Amino acid sequence: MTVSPARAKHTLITGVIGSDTHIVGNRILSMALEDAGYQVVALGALTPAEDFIKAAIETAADAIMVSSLYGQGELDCRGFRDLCVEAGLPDILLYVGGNLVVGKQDWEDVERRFLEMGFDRAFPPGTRTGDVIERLDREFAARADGPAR
Amino acid sequence: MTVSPARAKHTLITGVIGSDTHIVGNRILSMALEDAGYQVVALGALTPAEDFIKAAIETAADAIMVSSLYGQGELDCRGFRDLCVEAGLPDILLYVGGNLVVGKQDWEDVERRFLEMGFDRAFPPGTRTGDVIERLDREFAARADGPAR
Amino acid sequence: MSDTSPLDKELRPLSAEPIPDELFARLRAENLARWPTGAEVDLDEAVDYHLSLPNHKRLPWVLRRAEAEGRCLTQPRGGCGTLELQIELMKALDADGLADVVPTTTDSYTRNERWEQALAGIAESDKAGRSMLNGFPMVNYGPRRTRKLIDAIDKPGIVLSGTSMPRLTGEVGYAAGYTGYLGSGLAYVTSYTKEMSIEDAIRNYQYLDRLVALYRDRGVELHRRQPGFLTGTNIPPSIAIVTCVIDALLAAAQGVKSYGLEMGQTLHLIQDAAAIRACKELAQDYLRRAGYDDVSTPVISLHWMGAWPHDEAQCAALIAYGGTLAAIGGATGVTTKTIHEPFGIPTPQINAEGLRMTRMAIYLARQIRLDDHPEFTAEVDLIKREARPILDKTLELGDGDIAVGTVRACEAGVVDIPWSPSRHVRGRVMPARDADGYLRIFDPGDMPFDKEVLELHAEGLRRRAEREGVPCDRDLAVSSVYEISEPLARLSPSIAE
Amino acid sequence: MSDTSPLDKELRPLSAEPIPDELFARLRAENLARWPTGAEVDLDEAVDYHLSLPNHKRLPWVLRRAEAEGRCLTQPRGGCGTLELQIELMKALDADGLADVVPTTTDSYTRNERWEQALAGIAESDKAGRSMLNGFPMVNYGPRRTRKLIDAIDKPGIVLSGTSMPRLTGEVGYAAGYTGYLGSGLAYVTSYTKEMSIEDAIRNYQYLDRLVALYRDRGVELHRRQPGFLTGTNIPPSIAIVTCVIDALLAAAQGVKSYGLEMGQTLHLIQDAAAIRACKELAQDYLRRAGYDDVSTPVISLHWMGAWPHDEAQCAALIAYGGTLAAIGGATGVTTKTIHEPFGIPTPQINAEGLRMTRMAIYLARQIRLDDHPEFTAEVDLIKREARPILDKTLELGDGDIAVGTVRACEAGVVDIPWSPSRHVRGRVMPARDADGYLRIFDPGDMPFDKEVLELHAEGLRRRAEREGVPCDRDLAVSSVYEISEPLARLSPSIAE
Ligand code: B12
Ligand code: B12
Repeated sequence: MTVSPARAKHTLITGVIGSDTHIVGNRILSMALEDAGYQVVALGALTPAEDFIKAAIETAADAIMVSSLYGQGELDCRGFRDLCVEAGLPDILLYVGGNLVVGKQDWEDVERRFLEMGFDRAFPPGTRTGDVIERLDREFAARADGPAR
Repeated sequence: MTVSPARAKHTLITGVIGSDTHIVGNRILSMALEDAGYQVVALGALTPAEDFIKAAIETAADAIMVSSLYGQGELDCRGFRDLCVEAGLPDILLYVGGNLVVGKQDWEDVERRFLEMGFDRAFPPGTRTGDVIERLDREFAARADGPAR
Repeated sequence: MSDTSPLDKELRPLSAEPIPDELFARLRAENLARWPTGAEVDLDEAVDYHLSLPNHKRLPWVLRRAEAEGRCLTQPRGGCGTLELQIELMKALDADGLADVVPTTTDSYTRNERWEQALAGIAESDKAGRSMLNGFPMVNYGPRRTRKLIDAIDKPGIVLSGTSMPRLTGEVGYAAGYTGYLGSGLAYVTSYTKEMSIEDAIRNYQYLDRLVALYRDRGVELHRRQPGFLTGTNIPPSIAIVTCVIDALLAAAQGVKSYGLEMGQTLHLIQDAAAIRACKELAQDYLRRAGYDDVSTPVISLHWMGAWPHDEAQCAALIAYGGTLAAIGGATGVTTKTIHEPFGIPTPQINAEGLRMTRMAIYLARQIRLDDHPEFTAEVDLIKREARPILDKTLELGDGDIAVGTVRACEAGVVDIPWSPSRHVRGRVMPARDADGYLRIFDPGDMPFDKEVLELHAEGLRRRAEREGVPCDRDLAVSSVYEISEPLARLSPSIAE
Repeated sequence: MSDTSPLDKELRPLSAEPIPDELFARLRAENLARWPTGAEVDLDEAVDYHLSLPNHKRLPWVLRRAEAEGRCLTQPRGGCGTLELQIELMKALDADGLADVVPTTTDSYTRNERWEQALAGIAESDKAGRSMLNGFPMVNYGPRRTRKLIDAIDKPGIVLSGTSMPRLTGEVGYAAGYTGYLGSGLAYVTSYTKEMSIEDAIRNYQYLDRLVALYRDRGVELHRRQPGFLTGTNIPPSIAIVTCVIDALLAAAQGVKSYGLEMGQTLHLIQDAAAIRACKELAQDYLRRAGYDDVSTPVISLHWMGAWPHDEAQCAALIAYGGTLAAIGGATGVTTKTIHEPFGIPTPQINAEGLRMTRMAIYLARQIRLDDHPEFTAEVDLIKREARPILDKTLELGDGDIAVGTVRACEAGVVDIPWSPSRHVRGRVMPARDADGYLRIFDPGDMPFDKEVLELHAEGLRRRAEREGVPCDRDLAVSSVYEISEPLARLSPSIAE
């Protein structure tokens, strides 16, 4: 992954939501995002939804990257977009990734549920950091080119 | 398995039909039938259908026990009952056992096919000798009690 | 909500000493009042129930028997959001899975004492017709209804509640009839929490261990178990063993006599067998030196605790090999996973299949031992040489008190845990797999490992870097996290021109 | 139909000597005329095709590379009744299964040269829409159409045709572009036939081996392979090795240079590793002594060849363990089975899964070796002490000619095969599993084993009988046939009071 100067303009909040302690993937992701040149604010494991948003406001972040592995993410992530809207961040980019639901479920179905909750994109278990960075790069490039939302 | 004197009156033909070399189960079955007290004529592996019937006639056998393991039993066993009828053994007890068809197929379905071919009973893979002997005992007892077929 | 009892902190300075009777009575009363079902806990009634159980439903008895017969018992994990689903699950694990020990995993809200949220989760699960919780909310159901689970099985039950706050779940679980409880102060606070202090977690597990002693005074023997798997992510055996020994010393001090030690598999046959041996010997050595010569410490081997590959066939190989490793290593038990591990919590049938794969693997390897294999004995020695300086320094830091020493050792970085979410360890130690497949220490952080030992580790890692043509840097550790989860075509490409 | 060429018998007394050029030309002409597709075999064209293949599609090259890199290759079995189904199968094994070597198993009519019946089987399969044959009728399709199979894969192809009559299948297979062919005189005649003489089978395989030498003269290197698994039923390693060495000597005499030796797994880690080692060393030893010092003899380990349990989870454990055994034993390859083994021929997907389970298991165990383990070295010695007297006696009986010696050794019971269907061996030797899980010889029949060795075997069997509280009789052998196929609850019952 080469470092691109464009990335340094973007601040990302990372963390693991709810009562979830699965920090490993989130930490590797944070490390990789930082190595790639992004500004990363890593909140770590066991992070309440509110703390993500507080950090996003404080750092004028461009995106929030929510990890959820333990299965209860479906409960924890409900209303996350509403909280953002209430906090004056209606358009902030919201990504979520991990083992988002309980059990082995059809991914299309799971993805749909999280998109309906207001996430811009959901990532299945096993996602590699390179793919996330590529996707983010494209997203920010598109947002820079495209009309303001 | 206790030896019962009633069994000594019954002669059984055993063998593996067609181009099938799977002798192990057939031999163990033959040994067990003999140990239990039956008269056993063991034809061994690779036995043509005709040889079973020839042996049955020669020994005035009460039953033919056909083994087929290699999957092609469905082809080899076609017309076996007809051959018996032609040879003047219309009522001889016909058992067949082993891996009777190619692949993992639904047992009920396989059983039906072999019963339709004229076998009195078909036994699934993994059948233990004790169960076979028990079943034979009951069958001969019923035939002795019941009306002549 | 506080992380432990303020009363405890007020009345008792941190130490390994047993909690005095009178104080413990007050702590229990305070604890049981925290949620309505606490009132259902009736020690006399619970003792009677336990005394009525047949031996084969008591975990300490079953473990002793297994040790005597040289057997390796199987135990899965498993928890659902409602009692009905949980009964079905436990019956399947018992009957279809032939599990020797039947678990009840609690959900993550329960583990964090968020019982209101768990209550909502039960309702949501009922509504959705599927479990929305990742485990069984035992406190919400309370001991009386939870006992239905023990009645539904013909094996010993164990509570699996990955938490540093086990006080109420422990009371409910043991009162319900479980004869085992997994969890410990040092291990769980460093792998399951971010903010909680080491001290508070130690206090909470001292409570639980003290509770076991209370049952013992009434003639009921209960099992406690230490989760040495920690963060499950490339934990070198010596680090796991350090936590096993520390938590065992803390438990023994409160009066626990049957204390299992869980070790996550490294997936290296020699290293895992050596780890089991070294763990057994070091635990007994340190316990005896501390004056406890009647604590039984069976070692339990755990199926790979790191990331799994997204292919059920590859997963099946990990499961079977996990049984092989446990059996050859001489573990008294193995905790199993399933071919759904990378995807999500398994169905009861998939869970039972994982148990049967493992049980068959154990049968196949039952007679194999590596006792006289020189590579094995060398690795046992190496693991002991790794663990001893850390343990000795920890005891020294506490001036002989292991509770105090542990807190100070974490502060000082003497005890450190790879990939820990906790703010109370440095999280600097970094393991990686070496050229021969051993898990070694790439960066020791501030842990006082022997220099020679570290050089040995470094040599294997350098060889790996060379072979792969990559720099010998942190990426060795990161790629070791992914390794086992890689697709097969990458792990083991075909021969090409 | 005769079992071998009457012409060959008329013109050549049985001996290990290479078939003379001119006679071989006549034998080939006679052979190829036996079925219409024989006329399609064009040696020049076939040689050109082989020379056009990339190295990674040539089995001898791939095996050498694997040996050099210390890898263990995977290879399944697989055959369907029609070309279309067979293409689909082989593609799946290559792409989804990552098979290192892709097989074509022929059907049992083809194996018995009942090509008319096979023709009917093709028609029936077409009609039924599923395969009614248990393999691919290669002779009926002929070399030109069969080559489509080789073109469909990017790996070397091997013909698996369990037969003592390989002359036409061999011509067709090699001409089609296969670079390997499994089968041998002694092994197959004793495990796949009832009436056929040992001599006829040896002659048939001399033809095939001589054909390989013919290709070699034209610059094409082909692989031959010996099926030391025999009847697949509790074959002690030494008996397998005896047949491996005998068939290897016969093949080397005809000019074969790449000759694989297959050994069925005993499912005992130490015994299997020792078997692989002993097989490799004994084969090279006897080949060198006979003057062949350039024959490569890679050893291939085979997934359990006896009866399988009727539970897919148990089967998965057997599969994974089979990978473990092959890898730790240092085999150059492993031939895989599937979770459908007890039921019937697997679907392509199930077959591919078996390959992936095995490949993952190999990856996990890749760095483990038992070289210095005393139990391992002792077992290697024991196996050699078992095999040598049989081999030496066989050579002696032939006055130095291994072909003649083999026929006489079978007659005399010096060479005997457990559970053989053949009338030409005594079938008196009886193996059984002992108290430590080793496959031992319960009854040696007339095989001239060393007395001390037999006492060692007997001792382990007596200990087993004692432990199980059964008499030390033939039932030990019979229950050993069933053992691995028993349901888990019986193999490994729960701990009870
Ligand atoms: C290691 C592990 C643990 C460790 C965690 C240690 C720690 N503190 O981090 C321990 C042992 C402590 C643990 C505990 C538990 N675990 Co756990 N654990 C795992 C395991 C085996 C690996 C996770 C991992 O580290 N993967 C490696 C990293 C590199 O990958 P990753 O986390 O997936 O992250 C990558 C991607 O997903 C992606 N990604 C992640 N987040 C995000 C976010 C965004 C925005 C994007 C774009 C991408 C992205 O990028 C990352 C880097 O590539 C998984 C199963 C598996 N995957 O094999 C189960 C698993 C996640 N655990 C599970 C469960 C249930 C638990 C427990 C509740 C205990 C239990 N019932 O067994 C507790 C939960 C405790 C709690 N309160 O959270 C379940 C979740 C079930 C479900 N969703 O249905 C899993 C799936 C296992 C299973 N099948 O049952 N676990
Ligand atoms: C050992 C074995 C072999 C040995 C046989 C040695 C010998 N000469 O006997 C060898 C290695 C040579 C072999 C060869 C082949 N085999 Co094979 N073999 C097996 C295996 C692994 C075990 C069979 C066995 O011995 N079982 C133990 C005995 C005790 O059990 P049994 O035979 O089932 O018999 C018992 C019962 O079935 C019952 N029974 C048997 N007959 C009868 C008859 C009656 C009347 C009754 C009441 C009961 C009864 O009682 C017996 C005692 O309990 C099976 C798979 C399995 N079962 O695990 C495959 C299997 C039978 N083989 C199979 C095949 C295809 C072959 C081959 C064609 C090669 C190939 N393609 O892989 C060749 C066939 C050669 C030929 N021409 O026949 C297939 C058949 C496929 C199918 N039906 O769909 C099987 C199922 C494997 C598979 N899944 O692919 N095989």
